[in-house]
Amino acid sequence: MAIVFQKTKGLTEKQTHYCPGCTHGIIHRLVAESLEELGLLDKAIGVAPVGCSVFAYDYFSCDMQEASHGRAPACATGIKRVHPDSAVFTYQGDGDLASIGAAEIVHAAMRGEKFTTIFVNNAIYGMTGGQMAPTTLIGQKATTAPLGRDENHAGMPLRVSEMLATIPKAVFVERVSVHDVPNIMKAKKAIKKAFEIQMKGLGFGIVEVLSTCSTNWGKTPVEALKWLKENMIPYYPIQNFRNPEEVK
Amino acid sequence: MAIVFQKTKGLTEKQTHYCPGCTHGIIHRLVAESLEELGLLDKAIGVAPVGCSVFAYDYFSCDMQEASHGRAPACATGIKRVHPDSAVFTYQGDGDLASIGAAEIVHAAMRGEKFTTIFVNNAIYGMTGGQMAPTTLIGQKATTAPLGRDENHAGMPLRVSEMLATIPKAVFVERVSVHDVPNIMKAKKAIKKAFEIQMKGLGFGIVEVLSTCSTNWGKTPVEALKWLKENMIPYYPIQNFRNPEEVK
Amino acid sequence: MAGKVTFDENRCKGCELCTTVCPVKIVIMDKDKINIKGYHPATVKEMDKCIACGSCARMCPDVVITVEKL
Amino acid sequence: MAGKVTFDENRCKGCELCTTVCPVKIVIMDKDKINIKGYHPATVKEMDKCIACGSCARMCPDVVITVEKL
Amino acid sequence: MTHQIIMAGFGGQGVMSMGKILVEAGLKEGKNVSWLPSYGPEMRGGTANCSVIISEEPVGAPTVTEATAAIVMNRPSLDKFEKDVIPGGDLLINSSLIDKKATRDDINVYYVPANEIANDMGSGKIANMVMLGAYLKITGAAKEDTIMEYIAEVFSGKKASVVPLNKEALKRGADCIK
Amino acid sequence: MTHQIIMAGFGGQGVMSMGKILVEAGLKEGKNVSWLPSYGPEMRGGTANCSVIISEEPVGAPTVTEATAAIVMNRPSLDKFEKDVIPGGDLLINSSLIDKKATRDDINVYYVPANEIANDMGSGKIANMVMLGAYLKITGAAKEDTIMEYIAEVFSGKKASVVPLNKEALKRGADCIK
Amino acid sequence: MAKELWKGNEAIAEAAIKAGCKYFFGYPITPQNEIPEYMALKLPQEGGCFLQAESEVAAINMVYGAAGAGARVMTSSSSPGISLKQEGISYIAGAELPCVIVNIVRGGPGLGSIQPAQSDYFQATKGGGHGDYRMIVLAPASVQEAVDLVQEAFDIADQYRNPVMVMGDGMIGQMMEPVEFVEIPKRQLPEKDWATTGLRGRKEHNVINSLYIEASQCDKHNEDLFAKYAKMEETEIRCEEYNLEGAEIVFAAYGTVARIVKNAIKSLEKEGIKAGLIRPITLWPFPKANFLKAADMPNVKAFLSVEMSMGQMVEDVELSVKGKKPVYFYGKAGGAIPTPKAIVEEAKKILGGAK
Amino acid sequence: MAKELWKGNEAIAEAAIKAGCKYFFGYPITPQNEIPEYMALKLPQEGGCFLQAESEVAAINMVYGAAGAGARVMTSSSSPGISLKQEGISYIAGAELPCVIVNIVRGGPGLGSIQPAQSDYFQATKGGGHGDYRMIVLAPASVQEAVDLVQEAFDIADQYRNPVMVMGDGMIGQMMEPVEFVEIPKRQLPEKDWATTGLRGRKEHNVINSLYIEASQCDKHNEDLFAKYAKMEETEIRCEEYNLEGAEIVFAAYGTVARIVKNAIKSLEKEGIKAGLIRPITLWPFPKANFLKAADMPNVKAFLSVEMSMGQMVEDVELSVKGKKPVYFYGKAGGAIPTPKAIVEEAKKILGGAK
Ligand SMILES: Cc1ncc(C[n+]2csc(CCOP(=O)(O)OP(=O)(O)O)c2C)c(N)n1
Ligand SMILES: Cc1ncc(C[n+]2csc(CCOP(=O)(O)OP(=O)(O)O)c2C)c(N)n1
Ligand code: SF4
Ligand code: SF4
Ligand code: SF4
Ligand code: SF4
Ligand code: SF4
Ligand code: SF4
Ligand SMILES: [Mg+2]
Ligand SMILES: [Mg+2]
Repeated sequence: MAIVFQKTKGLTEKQTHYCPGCTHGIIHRLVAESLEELGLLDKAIGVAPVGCSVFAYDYFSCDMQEASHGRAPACATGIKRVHPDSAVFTYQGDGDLASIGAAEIVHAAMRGEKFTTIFVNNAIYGMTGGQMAPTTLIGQKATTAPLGRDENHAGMPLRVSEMLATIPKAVFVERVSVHDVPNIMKAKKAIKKAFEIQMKGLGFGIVEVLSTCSTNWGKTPVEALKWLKENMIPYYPIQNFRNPEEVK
Repeated sequence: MAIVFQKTKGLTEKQTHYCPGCTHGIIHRLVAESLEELGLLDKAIGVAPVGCSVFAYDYFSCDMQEASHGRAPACATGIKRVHPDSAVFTYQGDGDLASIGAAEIVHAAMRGEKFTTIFVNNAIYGMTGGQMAPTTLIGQKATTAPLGRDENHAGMPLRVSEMLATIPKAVFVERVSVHDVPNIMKAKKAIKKAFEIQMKGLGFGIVEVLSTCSTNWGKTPVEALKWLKENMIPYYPIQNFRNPEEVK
Repeated sequence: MAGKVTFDENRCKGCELCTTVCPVKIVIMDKDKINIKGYHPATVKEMDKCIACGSCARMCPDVVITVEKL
Repeated sequence: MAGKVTFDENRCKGCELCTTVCPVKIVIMDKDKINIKGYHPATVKEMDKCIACGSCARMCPDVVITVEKL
Repeated sequence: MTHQIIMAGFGGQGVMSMGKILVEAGLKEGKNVSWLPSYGPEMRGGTANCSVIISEEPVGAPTVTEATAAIVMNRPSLDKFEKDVIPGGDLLINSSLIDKKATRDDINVYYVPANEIANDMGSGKIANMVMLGAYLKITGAAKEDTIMEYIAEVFSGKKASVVPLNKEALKRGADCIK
Repeated sequence: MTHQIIMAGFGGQGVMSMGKILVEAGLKEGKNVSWLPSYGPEMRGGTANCSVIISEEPVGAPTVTEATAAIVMNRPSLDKFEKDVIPGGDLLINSSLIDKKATRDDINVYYVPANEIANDMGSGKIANMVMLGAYLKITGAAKEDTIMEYIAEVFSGKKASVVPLNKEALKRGADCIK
Repeated sequence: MAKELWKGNEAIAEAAIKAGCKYFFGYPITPQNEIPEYMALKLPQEGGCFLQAESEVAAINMVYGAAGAGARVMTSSSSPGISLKQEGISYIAGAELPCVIVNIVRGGPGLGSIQPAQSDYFQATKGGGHGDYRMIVLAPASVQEAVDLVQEAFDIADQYRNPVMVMGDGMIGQMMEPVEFVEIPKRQLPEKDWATTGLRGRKEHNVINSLYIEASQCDKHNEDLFAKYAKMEETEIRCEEYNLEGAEIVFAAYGTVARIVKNAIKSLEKEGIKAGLIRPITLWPFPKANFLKAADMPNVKAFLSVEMSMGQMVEDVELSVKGKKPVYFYGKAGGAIPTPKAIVEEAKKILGGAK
Repeated sequence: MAKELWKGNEAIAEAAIKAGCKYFFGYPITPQNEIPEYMALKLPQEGGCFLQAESEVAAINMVYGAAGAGARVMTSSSSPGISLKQEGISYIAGAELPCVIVNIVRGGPGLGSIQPAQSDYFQATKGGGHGDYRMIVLAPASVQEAVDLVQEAFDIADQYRNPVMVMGDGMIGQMMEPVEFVEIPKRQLPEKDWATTGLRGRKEHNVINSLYIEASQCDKHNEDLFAKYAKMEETEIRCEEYNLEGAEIVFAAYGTVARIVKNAIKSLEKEGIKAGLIRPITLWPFPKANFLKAADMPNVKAFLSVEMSMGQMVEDVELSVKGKKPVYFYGKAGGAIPTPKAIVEEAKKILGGAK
């Protein structure tokens, strides 16, 4: 009898506080599995954001720091410079990374900080109850965009991967999704690759993961996966934007 | 007897505190001339940054606000939302805009704020005495990069225009220089166009102006112009990156 | 190619994601049960049909499911 | 096409930028003078050669120069 | 008399709106009222609760630490709030979902099979109104009529059809109290 | 005796290093010393100044508001600092660049054509050392030998050639004081 | 208008709109989210503008810009977000711009908790930002009072060209209470002829600025600011005195804690102990005179400051009382709320000790 | 080692390196630029790392990360930059991370001036950030003392797992004075077994965090923090007493102002007036006992706090003196520096009035 699938040691036993069907849970698992499979659990240091994944420090079994809102890349910079041989990652939501933390992520990329960012784009502020994020789609309703995002008032959604891919030292930039099993497998591959690139010291790597927020989208978890596929992917294409030659 | 050139009314009588040969002075003049020529002096509101151009509020004859370091785009957003018919501009250095103010400029662009940013890139922190800027070139010496900028330590210089050009609502993005008279004329044209685009309400516009800092580059003003041409332009090509169809 | 799936029932949040990805459509919600969290947990009724593909487990956000190949 | 350039001498910071752009090379630094700022100001010695191109004024960071066409 | 009530249950059981309806009715009756929700990160499936005060006098603290009554809709809420009821106070337990009994004997305990009644009425969502009906019967904190007046205001026009259902739920809840 | 000196001039006239050399010498002689520069935004062409204290006692305030001496290298500095010299104190004026005379008569005023002397020696940059020479002659705040000892330390090896030039400048400055 | 039930945060937002606030720049944070959410819905309907900023830092600088442009403008946040605004607040105070800043305080330090707290008292009243400056800090104890104070806050800000903070705790923001929107008598306000509106024919350009590069000018600017602050201290102090007559112990408490203290006072009364309360409504300027007067009352044996903090306002109480009577402190922090019972016990302990 | 002349900022940087500081994250701002510049040159030579952050906000969060990772780490800035760090400082205090923060204070508020000031006293000592927390704040009066205190600051930080601030003014940063680098006796320090180093065989993962979502836990965390602070208050107070014997008036002053006051004391002596000085070296914990003791001396008629601010430390002096003697204030702000002469006059005015 062979194990096809079981819980990775990269996750603690703690049950998550996430809403039913929240894909944060899947993404956690992919990160944890990647660390385990690459043998990095023993030297990994993760940085949790402020957002729904604020308690990520309770869920990953490696060493963890909880950063202030948006500053995970700065925090990770401090950590990685102290322990250059560690596997450092930030796990950040779209409010955290693309809004308040925009300067920090751009500059971590510019400096080519040798850590990995897992960027969970669910097009909304989950934790605080559904406010507009920089990534909220045009027409998408949010509590601070009650009539839907209006491009004349609030602009067009920010495509973070496309933007960061203009920065030379952002050597690995890829957007993935977790709305079905094949995409989950691809997402895992990208995350693993990002860690490999980090350990080779090639520069900064980021994996943008499209994720759902059924609670604040006002949908069932199953409907939310469909909405992601039909609405987010057309604007946020699933794609690799940058790859260091060495790991192609 | 016809006047070929005289001081624009867009500048006050106040003499600037800039170092001899500092091209901030040229750029001020181009902005002021553009406002005058477009008949906008009466409804212009400028935002001065923190940097060598901190006293810009004394030099422009229109209404002015002095913003905190890096936040000129936020300040301008507040102003423009209150007076949508005004001609609002920020005048910012590379430390101000590309370092501490990176989030603010990205988000003003994302929202498509209808103001104009004059971005003075002199590849250094002038005001504070020559520290490294995000735009400092590889190998260029700075007081905080005493051996020259090392890409493995501090990353590659940030190309702001290229980055902002990925943002849909940044409808006008152009890089110019003021190291000789033909380029000064081109710079003026770009600045004027940016204001025209603003007044048409098309979105956010930015003109990146390559500028010298002879004092902190350790060169004479004349040498500095040459250094700009030979070192900055190869990395920061003079180019239009985005143009709204309507004004092409 | 028979498989066996096990549910750590009290972790289940009843989100139903696992039920949508099973190629043989054997993962269902157990409407007769309420777990300590207050949800109807997912379960498999016709285990013999399981092909041990692992999809249900990979889709589950709450690592409820273990899959074995017999 | 004769031109006349006037220097608001006490604004001049002696940076010499204007001297590098004059197509007829008539803009020079007046080494005999020190203005109130303590600099040798720029000046034109052979005014009759001026073609009123305006380059010197456009290059000057301190709006020292006015150019007229006679 | 000052009614200081804690209402608690799973998110989704309608404890917040149960509290709001009660204070709206209290206000209509000219009482001083306050309603204070618990708030927290979005931990769905966690417990939610609110503190409600209805009083003849101005309301002091909006927090309820010495409850004249507690309405608990699920097991964790019973565990958490039983101790906060003052001696002689009332504890209303949703016996449909809570199989445990109260442990104290210095308070009045009522077991209301709210979900069963609601399901029986064809709408599981209305269990909160069943509990509220029971509570009103016990304490008279507000009149049933005032509650219904408020409900009729909220569900006017097309939604008016739910008004009788609410009335029925209040009544069925009240009937549980002998 | 406590020497409290203000040195002031255009940026580039070497007033800061003049002050530093003096305090280094003071330290060598076992005195208590402090050196405090003015600092400001990069307004080249503006004036720079420093406050220097050399004392047998521990140094109190590093700021000099009651100067035992002021050395002014340009006109704005004269205008600014003349008033800060204590009665009986010394005011040294760089008469090469300042055509104005001092207005006070309760202080000792010395006119030193520092730039002329320096130019005459073939190095305009050394005007500050001329002024320092004059100052030392007047006040004896430090010995010329100690100054030269320090200068010899700084300009050792290849740069040693400038040492005699500095010595000469000090001397020519001192010679101005009769 | 009859009384209606309003949630504190929404009532604050509505009160601001009624006071003519047309611009709001904010960033989400619990427990104040209903303020921006309400503004997002309602301001556009009033011809105003709600904008979600990219951060609290950006929000306060948008406020700076809009206030400098002459608008009635507000922002709101909660503790960590207010910390991020400190530089901006110092700039606004330095440039003398009128605006209203709401802080719905939560437990700290750091990420802390999101439950009600009063631990930003020092930050608000002493200056969390750099340099010498002051804000008027208004601390409502009920939703009704929040509504009244918010309306007046805008006038106060305009009158003095100064930022005004309204500081509540998570309870004020989250609870529902009956509210009546009574129009507050408007003050005689100076014209905003200093605002950057574009010249529009004006001769001199207007400049909004806090830079005074000459130390002597900056010193002078500080003197001017403090002359203005002195005027505020003269005219703007607000305070509720409750049950002071014959009180053996006088509580100091503000905001919702004052209400809890009132419950405690009633309990003490039942036990035959007379207790009173001084409730500062303006935390700055602090009602020093009220405390000093109470300190001089022979019946008063001691003061007890009760706070949802580890002890902050208690310092101002001590400073006011000038050593005339002992001053004690009781508090809970990090989102925990003092109970009337604990307060009663604390008071009895003190009186036992003081007797 | 013989005494050498050092510029304050560079001496501070060198002292930090000597104390084993290996990481520095900062952002340029006058008048402290020589600190990062010195670090940029020297830290790499020591196998350490200097990084210019994109902002002060980023810098303090890099410090958070590095401190959490177990390093000796420092940042420095000046007033507006320190305001931007307030959220980060609150996090660092909340997560109990050791680090050293240097503030070379300049005039405010807002952009203010860049000249020396002491107007960030409240921010540093009361908590400019949100929530209840404390830092040890060390205020050197000379370059030598700056060097000594910086070296010890790292030990203090490690001993208590707490941020320590070294607060000087522009003068301390810019002036040159003779310095001797004497090795400060190292303290017995606890192991950093809490640091996030990667598990490296450790069984339990380490977590750096300041979130306590349950109010009761957050309350408990605050209680624990304050128990630690109480320990600091017991053991870490530093203070210089000068000339107190027979003094009619006692000055309170810290940093460079204390030196100016000493000049004034000498002048007063010449006029036959005996004056003394209490110079807090730790601004927090404040040397309350020293002031109280002086207040009980019969010869002391009054206290005069002299500051480069509009009056901040004076509140702590008043709190310490407990109303036993009158407390006065004299100050200059915005970068202006009090002169000995003005201080003398102020003292005479007070004594005239007090007599
Ligand atoms: C400085 C600061 N500002 C705001 C907040 C409030 N806050 C908590 S989570 C969050 C947004 C989270 O959204 P996102 O990053 O998209 O993560 P998600 O919850 O969607 O996973 C905000 C604004 C905070 N804690 N700190
Ligand atoms: C919050 C804050 N941080 C830092 C500073 C110090 N500072 C003043 S100007 C400046 C940099 C200016 O450089 P840049 O924007 O490139 O303008 P330049 O002087 O080169 O024109 C800095 C860091 C400040 N005033 N405020
Ligand atoms: S609120 Fe949204 S993002 Fe947060 S846990 Fe729930 S579903 Fe996930
Ligand atoms: S320091 Fe550089 S940027 Fe600043 S005024 Fe001088 S030359 Fe211009
Ligand atoms: S392992 Fe595959 S076949 Fe078996 S239950 Fe899961 S999804 Fe269905
Ligand atoms: S996906 Fe997981 S949590 Fe969701 S229903 Fe299936 S087993 Fe339960
Ligand atoms: S106008 Fe042209 S030709 Fe005349 S002096 Fe100037 S640059 Fe020379
Ligand atoms: S460019 Fe202007 S400032 Fe420079 S030398 Fe010529 S006239 Fe003078
Ligand atoms: Mg999100
Ligand atoms: Mg620059």
